[in-house]
Amino acid sequence: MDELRKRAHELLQSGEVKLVIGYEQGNGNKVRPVFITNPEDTAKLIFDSRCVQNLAVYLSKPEVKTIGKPAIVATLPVLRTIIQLASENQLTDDSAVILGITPDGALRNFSTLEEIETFINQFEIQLEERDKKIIEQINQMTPEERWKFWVDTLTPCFKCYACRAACPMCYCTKCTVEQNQPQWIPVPSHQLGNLEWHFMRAMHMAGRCVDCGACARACPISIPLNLLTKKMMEDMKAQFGEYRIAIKKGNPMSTFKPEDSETFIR
Amino acid sequence: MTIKRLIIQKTSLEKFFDVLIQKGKTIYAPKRKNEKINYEVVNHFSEVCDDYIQTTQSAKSIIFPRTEKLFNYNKGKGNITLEDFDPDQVPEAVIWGVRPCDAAGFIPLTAIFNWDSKDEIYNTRFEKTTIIAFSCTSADESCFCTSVGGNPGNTNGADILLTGMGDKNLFLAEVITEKGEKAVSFAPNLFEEDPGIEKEKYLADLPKQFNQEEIKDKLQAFFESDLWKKQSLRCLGCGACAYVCPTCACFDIQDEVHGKEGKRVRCWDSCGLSLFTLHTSGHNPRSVQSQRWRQRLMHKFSYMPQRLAVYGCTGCGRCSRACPVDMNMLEHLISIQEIQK
Amino acid sequence: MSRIGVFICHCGENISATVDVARVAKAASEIEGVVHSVDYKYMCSDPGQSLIKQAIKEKGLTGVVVGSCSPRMHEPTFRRACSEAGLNPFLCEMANLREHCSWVHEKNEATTEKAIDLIRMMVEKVKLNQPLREIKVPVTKTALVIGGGIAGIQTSLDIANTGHQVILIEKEPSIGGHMSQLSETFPTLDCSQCILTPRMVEVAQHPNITLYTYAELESVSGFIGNFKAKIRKKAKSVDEKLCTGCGLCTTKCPNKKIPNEFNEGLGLRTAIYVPFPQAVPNKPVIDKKNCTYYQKGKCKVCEKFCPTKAIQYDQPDEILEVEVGAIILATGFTVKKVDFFPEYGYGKYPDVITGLQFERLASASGPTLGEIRRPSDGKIPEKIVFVACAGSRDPAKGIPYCSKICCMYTAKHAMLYQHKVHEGKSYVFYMDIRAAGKNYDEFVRRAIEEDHVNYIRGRVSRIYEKDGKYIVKGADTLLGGRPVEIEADMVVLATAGVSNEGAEELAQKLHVSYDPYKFFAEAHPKLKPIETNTAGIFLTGACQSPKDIPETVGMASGAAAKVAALFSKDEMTREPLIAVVNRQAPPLFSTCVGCFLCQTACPYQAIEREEIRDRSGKLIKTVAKVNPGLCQGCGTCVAFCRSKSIDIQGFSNEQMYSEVMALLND
Amino acid sequence: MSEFEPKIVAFVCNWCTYAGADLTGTSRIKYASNVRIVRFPCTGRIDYMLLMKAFGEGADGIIVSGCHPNDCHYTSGNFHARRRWIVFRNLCDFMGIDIRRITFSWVSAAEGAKWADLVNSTVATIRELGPYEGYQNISNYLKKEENHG
Repeated sequence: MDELRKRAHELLQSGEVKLVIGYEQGNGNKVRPVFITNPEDTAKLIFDSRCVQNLAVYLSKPEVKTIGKPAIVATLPVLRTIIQLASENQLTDDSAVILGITPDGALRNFSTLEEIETFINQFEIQLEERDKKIIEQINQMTPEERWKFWVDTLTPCFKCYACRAACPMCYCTKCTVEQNQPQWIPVPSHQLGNLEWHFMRAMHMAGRCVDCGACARACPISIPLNLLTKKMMEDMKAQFGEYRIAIKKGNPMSTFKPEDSETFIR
Repeated sequence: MTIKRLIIQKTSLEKFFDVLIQKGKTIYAPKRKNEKINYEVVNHFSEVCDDYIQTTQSAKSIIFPRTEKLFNYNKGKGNITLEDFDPDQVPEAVIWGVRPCDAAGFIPLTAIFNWDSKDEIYNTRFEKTTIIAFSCTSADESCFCTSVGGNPGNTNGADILLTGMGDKNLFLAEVITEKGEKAVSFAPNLFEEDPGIEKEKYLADLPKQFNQEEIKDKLQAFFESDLWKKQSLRCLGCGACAYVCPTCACFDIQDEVHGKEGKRVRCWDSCGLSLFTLHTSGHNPRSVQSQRWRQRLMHKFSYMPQRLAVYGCTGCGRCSRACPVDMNMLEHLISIQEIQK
Repeated sequence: MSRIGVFICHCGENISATVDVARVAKAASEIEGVVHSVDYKYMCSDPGQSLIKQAIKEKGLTGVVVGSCSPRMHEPTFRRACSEAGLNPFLCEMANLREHCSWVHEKNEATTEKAIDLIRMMVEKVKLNQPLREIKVPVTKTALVIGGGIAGIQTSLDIANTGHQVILIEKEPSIGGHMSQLSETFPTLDCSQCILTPRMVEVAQHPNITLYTYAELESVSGFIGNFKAKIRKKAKSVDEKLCTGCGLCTTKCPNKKIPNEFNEGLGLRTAIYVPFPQAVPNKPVIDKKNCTYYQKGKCKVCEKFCPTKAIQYDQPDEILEVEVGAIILATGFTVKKVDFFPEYGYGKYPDVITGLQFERLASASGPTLGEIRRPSDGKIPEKIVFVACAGSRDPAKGIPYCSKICCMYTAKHAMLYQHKVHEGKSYVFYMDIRAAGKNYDEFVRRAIEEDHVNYIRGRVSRIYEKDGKYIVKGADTLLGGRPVEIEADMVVLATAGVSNEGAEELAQKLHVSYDPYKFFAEAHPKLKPIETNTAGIFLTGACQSPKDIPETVGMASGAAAKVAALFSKDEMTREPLIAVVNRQAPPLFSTCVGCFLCQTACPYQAIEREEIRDRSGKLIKTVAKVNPGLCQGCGTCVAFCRSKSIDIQGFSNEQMYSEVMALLND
Repeated sequence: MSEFEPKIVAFVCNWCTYAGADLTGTSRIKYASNVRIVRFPCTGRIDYMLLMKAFGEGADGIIVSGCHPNDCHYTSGNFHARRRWIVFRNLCDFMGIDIRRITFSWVSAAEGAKWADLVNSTVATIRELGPYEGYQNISNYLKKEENHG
């Protein structure tokens, strides 16, 4: 932690960055994002196991962008996000200084995106046993039971869009739910509108999701909506081979292989 | 009317609940589901949850639903038929187990829906709903009702306020309104005279942390302050705070069309979402999150007291609990109070 | 407000026999926005079309729906009619009441209901149709031909003869390609060079053809009608203008032991060389890799002897930038070398050669001056074995396809051998004889029946050396798989025709698809065998798949015709049914966020990047832009775009959405 | 009560399946009239949200059909579509959306008879499955139920 503060201090002091995005102690036992522009304030920076929010979401926030070049505290999911964002033309090598945090908690500097890519490739995205179990349970249900499960699970959603706001991959300036010519997704949060929103969100995440869990953590009413993206990730691994975040690689949904399965096509 | 003080035994309380059901009331009460407690239609007293500080969502949605139909229409060639809102379809309801801050939330909400025009739908629901509140015996770090004119045993907004004594086998029942009186009249025998219970003794201890009038006065000068940007830099711009809030009343009107048929619905919206103020031209007067955060705070603590003579916050603390990035209302308000002019 | 006219056709009785057309017309008249609805016996007839035109004028229609046959049948007819009445043709839609309804269903209530649904669907669609204009793209009337074999030569000459300019580039020092290496050609046995060299000369002399030999494509950008190509002219180290082609340098060059590529390694050449005597241009180049001066810094013999001082050792590669309207790929193919076959000795037996090497042996201009002699000792082979399908049709070798030309040239080789070595014995191992073509089967029969070539149906499993002979082991499958063993003096393998080295790289430069074997892919296997999936780039010859000379020449002329058609107008017009990335008022400019994942989804590389800048030139955002010259209108990007920022004209999101809504709601 | 007549929406490409269905017509092969064809330029153009919309508006079954692999008019639109359908189908299945109600097929311009078979067998399947009540219940939500708190 001292090392992190020291490095952040250096970066701000030298003027290499104008802003450090990290975590600070919040109210109660909460931690929260902090935006430091003054080297003296780097003492606020903390890092511990509670620091799981995906800070990369702020890299595309207009107010944050206007401050100047940021340094960002980046755990493994954040590093993956950065690479995915780079592959989608949202970031370059110069966009931010990366204060990488390795899975064992050590500070690690990265000077290029390629370095990050190499680093994250050592750690395959794996679902936790708990998630695997839930997914398996849902798989075991009959289709009718699955339908009921999801309708019941999604009915409470009141479409506050916290899932979208917390997701660093949802950086569109105008989301499909905000299109009304045609009105792809009903605005009201009734059952059909909720199903369509969550279905579409999952489809949009296909091949792009880094499984950081930000969406589910942000949900004020604790809908396990990332089960959809997790399941999708597993399916894509099974269907298309590896699921790997990389700078240069067409999205699995925007590319194809001539030998893709078509057993379901008559 | 003056508040009538009665007492009721826990066993009788259960009977009272059953009487309300028998009288055809739809009862919404806190119910535990997947580790979250929320208001749901409850038919048995045993389902009602009582060991909570606050429900995740407010009771607002029972009277101001997140999606409600205003009318149906049918377009034949040349003739359009409308099927308007039917007040008779609104059920008689009881909200059971509301916290005083939630009950108090209906005061600003009612003010908003009766500001210029009287909202028939809201008013009908409100009139048909009896609010049976329970005083708070505990609070958490997000609670701040005492700073916004409320308190853990506040009777404002409730029709009946119940305060549990000690081990909660006995409740003080304050009957506040005629609606409350009518409910008690269904089973007057279940209630006894108040022997003179000292209610405050049983309430949660929650010191006042700021003065809302002072904040209101200060805010007048803060419109252009860079405070908003500082406070809201981490705000993600989701609508979670507004959607759990007992007083947020922003809504959107949508037409849902199916061929010749359609309906107009009113559904929740939030001033925190960027689309809320987007003009057709592409211009957005609140283009960045700091402006939207300012709007939310100013609306509750400056505009509403000025225009409706009521504050838009009851200190329930839900927004702080729901926020994924710890945007804490209390913390921000205290920091505003601390600013020296 | 829409003013839609609906016109229901009886199609004689084709529709009205099963569909209650009057009821359909009545139901249509009740749809919101429909101001005119009639039924008529034959909508496509002149009076029928007049009904439409009249209604457009009299009722001020803003859209027309014709309920009749398939739009694939009469859409142009009705769109033209609308256009003639002053309505934009793209405001006309057709509901398919015949092929998709009356012809396939029984006469009943449900069929009429379906017809009404189909009409309603198109009415809702046409309400959202936008008037569109055909897209006009200017055309640069110069063609770039890549590859100077017979394919490139033929297509260049054909295009040049239509009066258009051609730039022909060839990576070797001379044009001519594989055809110039051949001895005689099947099925007529006329001399290859005799028929080719006049064409080569014609290319060099044609006023409309600019020839760059020893040149390769560096890069290409742009789109149909408007390509910009960079060509690398490799340094020849000889000033072409000064050189007279006297050939003195090539005789004086001390480095004489370089395997001669033209002779498939069966002869030798010098470091400064002309590939073959009839080369065009007939001027030497210095092979830097084998030149003593370039390798060791000393020599300069050629410079000393050159009478015109044409040798320029410091000549640099030159990059030319040209603008062309069309590109023709004529890069040809190559054949597998003997070393590809472990079972046939991995190339360690000098007298196991490829068919192409045999061509050089049989050629009068070849290393043996046309005599069939063994490369090892120059002896005339008494027994010779030809192995067809060496590699081809062999999935285990990764070449499952038929190389197509081997059956014919193997027959030719055997025949040539028999003609030259009368007492010799020749054997051909084959899998099947594929001699489909004019006079082809007769040719093979002649080899068997008149020239007594022994055809054995079976594969050769192994070739090995024993006592100065090659033992060819195979089986005769016509004799129940009986083992066959032949002691041969020489073996000729008809090795598989494969794509050229570098084909993949070239395809990627040009954004042309290729098959798993790196042959360039045609746009449609049946109906667009010459086009590629990139508009304005055409294929000819064996770069698409192995093919013989007549087929290549035919395809080359076909490609020339395609180019001539493209060049026949100053602008080309295209249907405007293409994708468009939205543009909006500032500060948004576009809902596109520039993720560019659509670029990988587009089959045509039609999606470009556009930088939106403010007045001071500061970059605001980078968004996608569809190149209207390249987009073919498939709409894959539209369905893929997450923010719905791309839409396709004529099949827009709103249109398709309203069709579905209309179908499922009255 | 009359027999249940399924509503089936077919999403087809212009070049193969639409033309194939035209051929069914010119060949006068009869098939069930429950299907309504929506014409797209290519299967690559078919937005999965439109399929969702079809169910949402009351379709009981859906057919999606285009050119066989390697026959796409636009070379690879159908390959892109196929990949999209793989993911889409998996997600539908996981969410309990009845994938038996969506028939994916390749029908070429020459396969008029196949088109008729495809429609008939789809109609038969959906007839057996009955109306898509699960989906219709949630999409009728606002049509019947008035409010949601």
